[in-house]
Amino acid sequence: MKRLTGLLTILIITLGVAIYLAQNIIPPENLHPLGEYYLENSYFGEHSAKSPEVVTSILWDYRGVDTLFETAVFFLAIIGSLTIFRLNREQSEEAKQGEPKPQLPEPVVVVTKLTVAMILAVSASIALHGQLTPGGGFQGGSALAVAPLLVIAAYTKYALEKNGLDKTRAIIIRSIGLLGIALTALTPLLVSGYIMQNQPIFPGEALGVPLGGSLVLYNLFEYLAVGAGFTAVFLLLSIPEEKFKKFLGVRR
Amino acid sequence: MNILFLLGAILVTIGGICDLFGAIGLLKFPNFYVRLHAATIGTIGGAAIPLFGVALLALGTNIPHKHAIAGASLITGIITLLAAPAGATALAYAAHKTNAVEWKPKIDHLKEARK
Amino acid sequence: MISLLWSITIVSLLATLIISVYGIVAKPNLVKKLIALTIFGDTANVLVVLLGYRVIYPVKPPILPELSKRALGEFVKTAVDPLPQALVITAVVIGMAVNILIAFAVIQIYRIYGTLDVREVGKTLPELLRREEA
Amino acid sequence: MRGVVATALLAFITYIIFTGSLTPYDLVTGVIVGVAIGLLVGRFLVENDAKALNPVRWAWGLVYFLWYFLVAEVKAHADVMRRIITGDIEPGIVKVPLKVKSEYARTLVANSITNTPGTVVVDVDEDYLYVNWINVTTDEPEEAKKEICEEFEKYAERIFE
Repeated sequence: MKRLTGLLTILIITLGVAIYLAQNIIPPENLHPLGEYYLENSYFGEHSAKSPEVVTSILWDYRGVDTLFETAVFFLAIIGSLTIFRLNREQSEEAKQGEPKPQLPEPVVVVTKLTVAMILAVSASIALHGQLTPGGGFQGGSALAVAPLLVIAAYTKYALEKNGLDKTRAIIIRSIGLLGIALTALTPLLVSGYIMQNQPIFPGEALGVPLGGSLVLYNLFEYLAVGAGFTAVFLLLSIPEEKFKKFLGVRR
Repeated sequence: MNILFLLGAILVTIGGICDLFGAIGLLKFPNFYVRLHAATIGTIGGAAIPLFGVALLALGTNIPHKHAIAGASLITGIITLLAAPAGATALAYAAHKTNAVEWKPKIDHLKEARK
Repeated sequence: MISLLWSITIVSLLATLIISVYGIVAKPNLVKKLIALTIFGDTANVLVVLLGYRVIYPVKPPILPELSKRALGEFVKTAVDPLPQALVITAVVIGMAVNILIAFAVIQIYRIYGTLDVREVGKTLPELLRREEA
Repeated sequence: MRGVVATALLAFITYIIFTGSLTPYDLVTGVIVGVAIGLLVGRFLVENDAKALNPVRWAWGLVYFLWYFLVAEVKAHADVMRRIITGDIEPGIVKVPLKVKSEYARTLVANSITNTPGTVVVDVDEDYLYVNWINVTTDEPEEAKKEICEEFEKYAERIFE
């Protein structure tokens, strides 16, 4: 009853404030000038990013340096998480010992196999069409990371490691992605003297669709990097609790 | 108003009705195992079928990128169709294995088989 | 009527912000604090996206429907502002990064202290330090 | 190299449908993505290439899909909706014998059973499915099979065996 009173009070106050404010608020109907500039220039115009998807062209071209450092923050966070769970060589060897045996009934396991193949295709489609439709490297990478997560849930993490995707490999793939992003950002510096300039070094159009210059490359590398980074995080999180307690020397 | 649009709208409406019944069932049924059946109504009738309906709706209109919208909802629907039963089976298996639910079934062959 | 709906949307989002700040401050459980923090971040993002919205009838996403100059004029008249959306994507990614880091820290705290209550953690810490000395 | 072609085909079809367009860019990237996925996960998905690429089985799959949605699902939904209103339930877990042996056929039967409201598969072992049934009318495995999954199994045999 006490909770209900609190909720009702909040609801009534919110409604009251809203009705009071409604007399003075005018809902926005026009664009801000900066937004209009981006809408006009993203594909046509002199300062074009050659991409019909305006959000992606702002993200990786007009405000590209912003996104570069955002990617840096994201990967620093993943490195920080890996450092918190740091294991030495023998411990990480021991964490890999285990039976790769599915714990769940057969239908779940078979469905997981099929879904993994479909999710990989869907995530690649999201990432590779970031310059045409909503989506892009980060979104695709998050979808990609679902596949190893499903495998961990259905088959245990040891199956993933036995088939070649362990933490070290995931970090290597992530580093390749980061290196690709950095190279794509720095290549124009050698040719024309701008950082993260996407025209005209990279092709603006190929195979019948606009590629958006460097946008497709950025999306591809970000896809790899995000997917592999999340996979490393999931692999660490799925180490059984007993093993970790043993490593930490916790008796409880 | 073409036939695809109409069919899609009907499927989405069916989805809404199924969701309503699923919600009522979740509230009304006595224990976890019986509630799972109501949840199935919510996932198949209430999620997969309206997703197919959205695909038909998108094909029936004239918006830009309509094939992308239709394809995305179709694939999402198929993945739902595959994943929903796996999730239900995993939940039921876990609940039965840990004996987490108190219920009085008419017969329980699995319990007899486990003994 | 439209301005009433608009103001209800904005005020309820602001109320959610205030409630989530209360959650971060008042709940002792670390996981609940993390949940409140997530709600705070997401609400702020929705608020920023709303800033770029246009309350007109045929309103379109900021994607060119076809690649011709003819469509551009119509597109600029109906599309929403893309800049807040691009900024929100940045904010979402950074929020996710922060969440991962905090979640790992919370898990490690639980493993070492055996509890998630910040008051208990504050009590156990001196004991652990003393045990090290002895 | 087992299973690469079939898995690549599955991934390619998924990719093209999800993308929703057929420009050369989509086709080229789709083939690359498909082959990559086939090489990565193909060996886990497919055991017999000739069976996976047999068009007759795919046609039976389509027929099954239509029949399942138009008949089985509608019947089961109506039945459980009626039970939600009347509250007329008698739950229990029954044992259902399973004839088909291949992994995919058993999964198809089990998933079809779970996807029709009123029946949820709880566990699977070598010869039996354990089905949580909303209204148990019989405790004889053979009779239960007649009511729950006989039709599904016929189709599963045609598609996957």
